[in-house]
Amino acid sequence: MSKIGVFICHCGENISATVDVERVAREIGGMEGVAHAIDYKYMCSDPGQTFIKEAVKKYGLDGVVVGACSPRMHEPTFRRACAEAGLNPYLCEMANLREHCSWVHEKSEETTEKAIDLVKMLVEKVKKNKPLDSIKVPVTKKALVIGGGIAGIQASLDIANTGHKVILVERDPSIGGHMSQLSETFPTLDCSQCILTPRMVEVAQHPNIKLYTYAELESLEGFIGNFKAKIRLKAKSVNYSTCTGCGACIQKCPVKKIPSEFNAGLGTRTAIYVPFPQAVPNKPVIDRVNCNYYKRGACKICEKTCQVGSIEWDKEDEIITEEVGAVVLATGFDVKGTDFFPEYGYGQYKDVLTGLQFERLASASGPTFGEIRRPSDGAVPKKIVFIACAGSRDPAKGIPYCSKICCMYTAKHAMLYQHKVHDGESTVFYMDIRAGGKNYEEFVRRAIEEDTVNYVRGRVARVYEKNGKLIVKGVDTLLGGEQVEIEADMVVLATAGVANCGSEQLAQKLHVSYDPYHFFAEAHPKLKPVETNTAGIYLAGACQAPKDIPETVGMASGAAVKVAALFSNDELVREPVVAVVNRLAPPLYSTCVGCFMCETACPYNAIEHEEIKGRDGSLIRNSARVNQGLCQGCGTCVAFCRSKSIDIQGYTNEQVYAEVMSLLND
Amino acid sequence: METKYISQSGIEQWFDAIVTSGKRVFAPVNSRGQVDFKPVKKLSEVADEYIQTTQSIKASVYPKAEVLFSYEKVNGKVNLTDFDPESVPETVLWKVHPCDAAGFKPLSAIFNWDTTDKLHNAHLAKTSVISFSCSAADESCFCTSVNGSPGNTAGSDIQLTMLPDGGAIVEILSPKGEALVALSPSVFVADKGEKKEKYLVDLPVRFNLEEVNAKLNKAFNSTVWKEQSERCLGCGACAFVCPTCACFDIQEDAHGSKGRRIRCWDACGFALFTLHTSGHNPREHQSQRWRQRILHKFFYMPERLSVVGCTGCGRCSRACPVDMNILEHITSIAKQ
Amino acid sequence: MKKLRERAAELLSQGVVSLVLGYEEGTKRPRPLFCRNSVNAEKLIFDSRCIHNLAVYITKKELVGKERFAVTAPISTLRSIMQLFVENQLNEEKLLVLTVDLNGELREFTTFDEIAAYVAQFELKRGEREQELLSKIEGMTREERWKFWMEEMSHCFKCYACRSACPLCYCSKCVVEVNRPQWINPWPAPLANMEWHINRAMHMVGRCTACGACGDACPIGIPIDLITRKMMEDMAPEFGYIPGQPAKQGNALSTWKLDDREQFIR
Amino acid sequence: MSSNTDFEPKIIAFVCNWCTYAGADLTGTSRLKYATNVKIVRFPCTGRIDFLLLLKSFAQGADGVIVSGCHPNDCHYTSGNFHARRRWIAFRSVLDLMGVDIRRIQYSWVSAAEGSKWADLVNNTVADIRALGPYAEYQKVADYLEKEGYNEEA
Repeated sequence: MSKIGVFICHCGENISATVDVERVAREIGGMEGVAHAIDYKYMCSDPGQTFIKEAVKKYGLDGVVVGACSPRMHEPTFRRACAEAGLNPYLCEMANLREHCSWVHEKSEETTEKAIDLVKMLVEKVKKNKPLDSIKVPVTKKALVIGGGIAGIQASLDIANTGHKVILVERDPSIGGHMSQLSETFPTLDCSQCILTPRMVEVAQHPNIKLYTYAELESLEGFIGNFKAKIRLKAKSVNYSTCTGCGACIQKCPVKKIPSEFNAGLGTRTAIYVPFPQAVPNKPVIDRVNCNYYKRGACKICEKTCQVGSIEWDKEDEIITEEVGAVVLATGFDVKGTDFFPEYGYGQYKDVLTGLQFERLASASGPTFGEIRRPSDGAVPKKIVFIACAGSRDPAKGIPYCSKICCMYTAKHAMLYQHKVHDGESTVFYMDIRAGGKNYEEFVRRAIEEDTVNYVRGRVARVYEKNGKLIVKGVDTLLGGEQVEIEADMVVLATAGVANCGSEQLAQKLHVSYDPYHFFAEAHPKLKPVETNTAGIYLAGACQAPKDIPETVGMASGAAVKVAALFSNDELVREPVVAVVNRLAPPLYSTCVGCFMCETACPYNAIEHEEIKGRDGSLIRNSARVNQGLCQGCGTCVAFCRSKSIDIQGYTNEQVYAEVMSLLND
Repeated sequence: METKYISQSGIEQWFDAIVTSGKRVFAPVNSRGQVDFKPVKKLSEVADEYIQTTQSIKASVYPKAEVLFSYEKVNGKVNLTDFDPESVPETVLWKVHPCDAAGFKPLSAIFNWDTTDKLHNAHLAKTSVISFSCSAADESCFCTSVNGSPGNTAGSDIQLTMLPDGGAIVEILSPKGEALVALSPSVFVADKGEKKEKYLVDLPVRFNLEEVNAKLNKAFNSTVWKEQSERCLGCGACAFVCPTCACFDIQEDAHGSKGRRIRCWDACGFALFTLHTSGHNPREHQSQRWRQRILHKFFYMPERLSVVGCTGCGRCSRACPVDMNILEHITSIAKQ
Repeated sequence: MKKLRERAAELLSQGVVSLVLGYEEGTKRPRPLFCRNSVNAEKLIFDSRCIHNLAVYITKKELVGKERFAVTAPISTLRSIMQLFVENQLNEEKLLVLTVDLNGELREFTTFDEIAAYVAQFELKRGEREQELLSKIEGMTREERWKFWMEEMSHCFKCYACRSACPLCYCSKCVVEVNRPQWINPWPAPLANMEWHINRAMHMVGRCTACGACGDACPIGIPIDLITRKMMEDMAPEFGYIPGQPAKQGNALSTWKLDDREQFIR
Repeated sequence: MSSNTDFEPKIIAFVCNWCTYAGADLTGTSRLKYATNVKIVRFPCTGRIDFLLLLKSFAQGADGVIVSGCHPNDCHYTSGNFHARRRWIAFRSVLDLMGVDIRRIQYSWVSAAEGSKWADLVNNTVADIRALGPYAEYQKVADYLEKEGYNEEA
């Protein structure tokens, strides 16, 4: 007969306010196989845990049920307490009396009866629990960082500097990300490229970092400490081992009118191109969509130009496999284009720009070499309007959240404009000014007070073109909703920051959760901001939510520390919730008949074939076997197994059956 | 033992009288494309044209599943409710074939060979058997080869032999039979002197039981078992339709603090039947299980219980999905 | 038939195979024959009355032995053999499949692909009996279906002839024999019987090839084959397979599609 | 069947640990109220939920069953819910063929963020089952060794 100890927690009054906890303990105490049942104010407190430990010893308990909060909260706590008392931690289970009972029901007879049923259920389960040993798995001390913006760069460098290898994968031909596109950065107005470029070079030269640009993650298998990443190296059509990066091919390329991604569409580039002069690596790729040769089968001018014969026309995408122990997601964000806004001209007015485009105009490396000029006629705009919250905080547009960086960069844009166009007049339409951050508020004040930027609190209803001018119609809510109309030369929209394209698919490849806006979801909004729900995969930067550079860098370093901490162990201890195929005495050996339906069902390729052989070496049967390192314990195989030959530890058929039956047997 | 005559209308009257007496009556009924014993209230429900019911009448004295006892734990005390013989209703089995009636003897022999089986005996005590002699048979029938006959009265309380006029010769064979007659005494008139044998089907003897017994005595290690059993699928169809197969399993139907212990049919043809907990199975192969079936019926039972475990009803041959014809197999053993 | 006998005798006498699984005349209809020598090959028959699914024997090691063997197989058996291949139960090197085609020609197959190509010519259709019973069941209300099946199930005495006759029930320990926990009550009782048959239907989803062996084997005439057959028909468009044409890749139930139906999920 | 206000349905919820169990936790943290009739059994994944458990639930007296897990593409184990969904399609089909009342099984996707959806699901299911009444048709045969009325005139 089992000797189960049951401990009912009041949780202060969280449980006892609606559940008669004394009655629960009393009735459970009378159950078959229950040796000891008490209730106590706070089971998770030190004295509470001591009660458990002492009872384990005093009554020689072979199972413990704690009726308290959700096991997702305190299961580790109570299992540890049991272990300290010498009881196998997997003989301890929790009944969820708080989240699933006391908090969701009014005080009543039924609520107490439900609590009794919930505890009973776990008592019946624990009777069928078996002691389990944790599983130890080796850790591959190499990290995969996805995304080569400032977040990925920082995370890579930090991990690499702890002495561990890093694979950095970047989708574009160069690392650098959005930060490389920025002109100057708030609140200090230092040049973005000046502070970023050294880091980019450091990445390229770091002995511990292997950089794959123009590459994307194809698939990720495995689990924490033991991932297998397949990476697609897109065909660059240029052999990087021989290319010297001289740039002659770029000069000669006849296809020159391709909108430059780096310049946010404001400038052009060639078909064979380096995205920007400071690119890392500073070698070109051929954009096969636009290249004459790939489009029409003729041209090959670059090949003729190339002194070292580096052009590889027939190069195909290559898929390589890297074994890594941890993954940092740093895929960044994107901004909405002007075409997202019908009220602002649907992107058809050339002089309505996004903030990112304005960055390029203001950048010394940009299409106008830093002069603010209208894309339409090259004239210097004398009147400019900045519209903050373009899309953001607008549930009607499906973007109810604040994009966080716009207030600051809009102030910066206005400031940069005033610095460059001294007789210019700038107006900012805003909803609220959110300038939380060191020296941020001061920065905005400077724009308003020193640089005489005209801040108007109100929304812009419409922007339309009339006689070469952009008519901006808005209201000033501080002046009692007075109509404001400005004839502007240029309008800059601080468009909302959104999840990068493909982030949903990437999340699904990695099995990490994402929010409704396709930003990756952190494991806990407060206490686990860089972890994901999938162990071994961490987040850095704006792929989690829009954020500015200092915050991104901080988060990247945080993720790097998580990786370094993981890599500080040679082995990882895992919960033994894994599937097991039965093995029996001869002549059966196993009831598994080897149909391998489980193999097709397993999401982790954890099912292996095992030949069971007799003493003479003859094959007796083919049976399934579970690779405990790969198994994640979903139990899908268990429900498929017709002969019930496979079972999952912690949720065995006997355990779940006992639970269900206990709820129904009176 | 007395012989009487009953007319067609007399049979109807008598049948109604039995039903009215409150006894439950089981008789062959044609439904779902099969003829099998079912509770009936009217003579018109009883099937006419058939050779043999699919299942034997065994279930009336040895149900498919039966509660041995039930229990409930209340406040630390266990309340036990034992099987109550009084709960078994008075039952009349109507139109039983002689081969079925003959099955009661081997069945009871098994249920009472060491201890007496309360349940079986209670059913038996409350059961009266009205058999009908056989005027037809098919290629699976072989009662005459196993000490039986189409007019065998063993196991019957009354036997009717149907006459062309719709009436019947009535053989009253036991006090239970007399009691049934007493329910409607007026319909039973003096025997008209008809010879019963005239109305029985002629079924030649197909093998010599003594000879088979002698052969089986030395056949344990014969290759015949493997040869015969190759196509056997190992199901329990033969055992479950058999009037004498008595193997059972004991199962627990427990839910929380209460439960019941159930006895249900089992079959020696199942691989699980002899499987030990260790995984060892003394009858690992189907050939061994087939051997057990034949030896048990034709050798062990005659030797130990002095009764043949087969009544020649032929049901197993008819029910077998792969035509394991017992007559053919026994005949071939006899000829070896 | 003559060709089949000659070929079987040849295969056996030349030692190509040690066994030819076929049919011989039985009491009322043909029955399975284990033909282990060329003399017995004379008994072999093969015609439309041969309906036993001999694939049921080919997973039994103690019967077929370690040597290569041959099996004579009508279409329904061929389908089962295909499914057994899919489920890793057969070895192409050990098996020789014989059949007689519509022109009376003897055909021999050794691989899944060869059988698949041949079987692809035959569409799986409802027979008269199936059509009649299934349209009757399809016309019932839910309550009527429950009554109908409970009546049928009350006759089941759990002889497991259905399981024994099914080529795809090759487990060494059936779920009804698993007793920790005892999923399905082992005694025959209406609901316990119902549970067994629901379980059997679920185990057959995406696997059953509608050979009808289970229904044919049932000694008390429960049309159990209709359950698995109807499931096969209904799930085929749902899961994207052709009834009676087992696909080599996986099992319909252990695979999935992103757009599987889910309007019943709230 | 008429609805019975005195009837308190017994409903068992089979839920996955990562989405619905956590979602039900959120219901609690949000202090949303729902009926006491439903009791949750925790599974690692909907892929783990054996159809036999649902069947046994009815046999042992459940009037209704809730099965819930992660939304498509959100499964913690990537595809357990897809496997489960296929199994449910088949299971519903078998049950319906056999005449089992499939209205008594409510399938749902409830994510860890959908605390209020869980409360609604429970309340709606309880209301639905209450309207359907006790599942006597199934429960009454559970203890029979013979068909009802086998021994008496039907």
